[in-house]
Amino acid sequence: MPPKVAVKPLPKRGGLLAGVSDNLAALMIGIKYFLNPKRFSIYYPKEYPELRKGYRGFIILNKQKCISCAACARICPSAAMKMIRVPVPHPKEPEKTVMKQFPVINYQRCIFCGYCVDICPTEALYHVNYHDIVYENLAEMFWDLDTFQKEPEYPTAEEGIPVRLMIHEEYGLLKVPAREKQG
Amino acid sequence: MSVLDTVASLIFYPPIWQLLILGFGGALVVAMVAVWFERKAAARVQRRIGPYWASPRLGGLMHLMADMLRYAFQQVVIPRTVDFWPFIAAPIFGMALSILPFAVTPLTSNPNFWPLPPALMEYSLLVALAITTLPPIFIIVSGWAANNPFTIIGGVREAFIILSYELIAILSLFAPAVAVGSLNIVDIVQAQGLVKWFIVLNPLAFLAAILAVAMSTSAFPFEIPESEPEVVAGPFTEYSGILYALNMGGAYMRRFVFGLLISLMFLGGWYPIVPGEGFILGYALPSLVVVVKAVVVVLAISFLRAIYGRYRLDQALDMAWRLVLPLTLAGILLALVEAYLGIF
Amino acid sequence: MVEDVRIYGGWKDELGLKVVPSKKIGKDLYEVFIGPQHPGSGHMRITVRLDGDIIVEADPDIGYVHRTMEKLGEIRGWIKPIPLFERMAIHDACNITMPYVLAVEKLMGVEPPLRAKYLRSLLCEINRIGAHLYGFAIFGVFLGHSTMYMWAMGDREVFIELAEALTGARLTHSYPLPGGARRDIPADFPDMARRAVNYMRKRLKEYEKIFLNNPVIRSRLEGVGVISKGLAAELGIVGPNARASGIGYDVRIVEPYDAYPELDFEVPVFREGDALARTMVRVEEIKQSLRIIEQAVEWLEKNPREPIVDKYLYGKYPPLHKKIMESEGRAKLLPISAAMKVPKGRAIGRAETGRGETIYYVESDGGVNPYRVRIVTASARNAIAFKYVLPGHKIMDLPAIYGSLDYFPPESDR
Amino acid sequence: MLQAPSRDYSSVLGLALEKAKNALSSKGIVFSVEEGKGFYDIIVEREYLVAGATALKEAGFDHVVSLTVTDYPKEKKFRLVYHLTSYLDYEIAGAIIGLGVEVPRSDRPSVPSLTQVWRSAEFQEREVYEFFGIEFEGHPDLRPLLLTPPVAELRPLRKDFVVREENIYEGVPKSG
Repeated sequence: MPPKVAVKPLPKRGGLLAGVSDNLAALMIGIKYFLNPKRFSIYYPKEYPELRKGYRGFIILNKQKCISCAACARICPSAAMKMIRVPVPHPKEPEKTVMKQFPVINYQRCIFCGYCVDICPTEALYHVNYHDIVYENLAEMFWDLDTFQKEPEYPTAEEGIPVRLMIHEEYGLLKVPAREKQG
Repeated sequence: MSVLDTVASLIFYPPIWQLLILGFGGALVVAMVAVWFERKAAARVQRRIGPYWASPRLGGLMHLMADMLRYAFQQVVIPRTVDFWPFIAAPIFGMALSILPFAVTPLTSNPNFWPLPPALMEYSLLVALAITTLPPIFIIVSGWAANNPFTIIGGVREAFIILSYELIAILSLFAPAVAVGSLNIVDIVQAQGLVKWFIVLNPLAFLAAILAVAMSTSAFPFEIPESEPEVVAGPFTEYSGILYALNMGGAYMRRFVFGLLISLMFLGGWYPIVPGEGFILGYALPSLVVVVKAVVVVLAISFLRAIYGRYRLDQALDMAWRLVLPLTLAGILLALVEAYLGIF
Repeated sequence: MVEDVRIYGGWKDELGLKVVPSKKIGKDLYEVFIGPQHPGSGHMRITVRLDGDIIVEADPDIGYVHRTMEKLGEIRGWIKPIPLFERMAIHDACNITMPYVLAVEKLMGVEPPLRAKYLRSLLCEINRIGAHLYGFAIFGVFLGHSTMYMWAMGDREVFIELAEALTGARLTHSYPLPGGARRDIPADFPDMARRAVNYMRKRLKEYEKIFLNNPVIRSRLEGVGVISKGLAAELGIVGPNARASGIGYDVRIVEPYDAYPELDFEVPVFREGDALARTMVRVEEIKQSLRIIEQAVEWLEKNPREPIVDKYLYGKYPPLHKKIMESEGRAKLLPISAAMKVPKGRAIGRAETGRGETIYYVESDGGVNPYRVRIVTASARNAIAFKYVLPGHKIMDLPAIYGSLDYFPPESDR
Repeated sequence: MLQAPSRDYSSVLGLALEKAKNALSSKGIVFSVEEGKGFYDIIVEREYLVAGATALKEAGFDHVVSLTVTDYPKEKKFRLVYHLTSYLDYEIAGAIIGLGVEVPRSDRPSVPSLTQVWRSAEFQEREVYEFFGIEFEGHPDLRPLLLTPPVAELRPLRKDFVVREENIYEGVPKSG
């Protein structure tokens, strides 16, 4: 069925009766929500939303898989990634070292578009499912190669209870505990 | 007579007691609770939490305390372009006049606790209503003195609103007086007794009075002078710090004063408590009942904020003259009929 | 159809372009600057000249959030501008990048498979609902109706949650790519989407009670800011605003793209052209978008999964990429796309975004960068309405007209 | 009013091109047609611009979708195209036809303004004026639209204005 244009009349309302009933309807709906707000607010640091698997959070490098192709640095739309040269042990002769390129990332500029993860031919980059980390200064947001390989600490998880927002027909979103309570 | 006694007698001298301690202090607390309720009720309707983190156990009531402190210690910025003395004086006079009606409003039938001598209480309703019409003039003054397009537009809007609500407020609150045949608030309350409350006997005038209060104190849907999207904060655009708090608090004070008058005129005043002798039975309990009824009125008006948007100025005036004024007149007619039938 | 335009203090000429005031004006006009640092209109300024309470002249001054999208589009290759262009209308991200992707697809000669088309249309409709709800929210603020603001913003969260489940990002999805889409639906998505659709249908009835049928709101909207059909065509008003004036123009009908030719939906049109009609068009569009989401989800559930990139590109996939596509439903980018070249030519891509038709003119000289990207968004074309619709109204009508036009400065300034 | 079923876009485009050609040739205007993907550009000489615009407006192209200007520094010209379509004429609604003119590249190039023909071109002409420095003769209100006047002086969308991008280390403080 192809789409089509449908001309509709504007619903008219007028007269004293409609005025009174509309006022009452508005008041009733207000009182209904006043009595049962059906809210889904998250008391953020006390509770925090646990995001789905597949959420595009911080990007982490798996150095073992990296083949130094530099595709991630070239696709990055905000030029947040850069290839640096570091010495690594020679694959055949352990006493020698060779220079190899690895990406580093500047999280001041990253926009979490995930292009680098998707372009990586060996799946050496991956997302973690959190993004709310505060840094004390800007310089810390520039990750060197060692930091780039570790998943960052997630202090929110230590302080708060994880909750999950579930889409619900009656409540819109329903806040449910993400995990069963321990003990 | 020691100094302490002098101080005590001065504090408990009825006009001072009622005006400053109960009037100003009580009204401040009521304003705080009203603002808190307004925010909290709106939050519930809007499916959010509202004030919370300042005192989670009190439901965020301390937020308002914090707000007040912030206003009190905020720097008062006075632009160079304003007319200095009117700019400073307007909020102060506005606030002072907002609480002045407390001085003539009896909260009990025991004459020992009336704010004024009994002879002067004869026309208490008239005096109270006369004073309630004064503070808006200072809103216009503040708008004019601030010398800014937004404040002037806001001030002019306030003037338009005054013109229409003043008449309605006075006429609708007179309806019970017409029925009873007295301008003495105490007489009117006594005439209502335990069951013959005017909210039942004269709902038309009651509705008109509620609408007039909402209009006069810029409650939704009549929050036109301070309409944010066009005129920023209306007459109060240039104000900051304590002066702004006085301006905004004045509206809540006026709402509370009108709430007291409505509770006395329409909601049976201190009934079901019959005031007796002594401080507790003669003053504390009856006045508490009156204040609670007034607070309910104030909170009900605050609740409208969550339901309604804002009328356009001409629509508000249109409604005032074409709908609410006839309603008021019908209310007075009803009062006349009741007086003729001799219900009182 | 409302033919005569209601204005105060004078009359408008036939088309409504010029206001002829009834009394001589000129010396005592009152100038009010609405914006840019203003609670009612962020990011733009309207210089309004008032005769008493009546606007006789309005001059929209836009560009406070201009970000040189057109110039930056010329220096970042073919794929990289997509996350940039999203920033124009952040809550309408898929829609606003869609025309660019369509134009590049026309130049490259690639065609996404049907499943990718459905996925893209699905996200477009989720975005459209989000954009309309955002518009309602701002409209609520304009009319002093804070409940509408909070409700619409809260319910928008449901659809953001849906989009997040699909793409992995709340707002900046960067979802469509030339020749495909980036992710297939997760397994629990159809259920989520159905619940969200049912929920929104219930909520629209409640919106009606508290906002659309609220006598105060209705009296603010009825007969205010009337744009007649002729005036809308003359000014080139687009999208829901044009459809409220009786112009049945929608890119999804005129030049159908993606999965729209196969979906069953209506394009609602009203004839009145006032603020209320513009609001109602958006309500009806939300209803239609819900229908589309239902259909798209059903189609995606019923049909077997297939690669969601163009056949030619899929043929070049290495085995690991194919494995990921099959197991996770995630489309990998080919390393070549970082510096791909696009054949020479000129193409126009257009799509119906939440606020109307958005056009990208893309010119390629066969190089690694677009030679020229010209972007005309819906808000950019609607900005002219302020100049010609506001005069003759009271200043208190300004928020109602501004809000009903659903003007979004970042989209307009580009 | 557009009606179901949805039509084939290319046939509508062909029809619109025929209509535009007829309208122009009946006024004796010389033109050349260039094909793009999804639209046609009709290029006329500068002196025919206003006449051609009037003819197209009469033929039903009632508003400007996009005023597209491209800078060709090597060929020393600007290509200025008014992309048009129609709302009110059902037959050609939605088909994009461009009416273009080539302007020699100089410091102060100018073309006649078409705001009097299409009101919808008013803001777009202001935009082109600030980004390319092309002046529109007879425009009622030629001011910069998006940019401030000093920035508009740089003519940002001309090809000789080069955007300098900061590199990855810019903005990173040296000490930790």
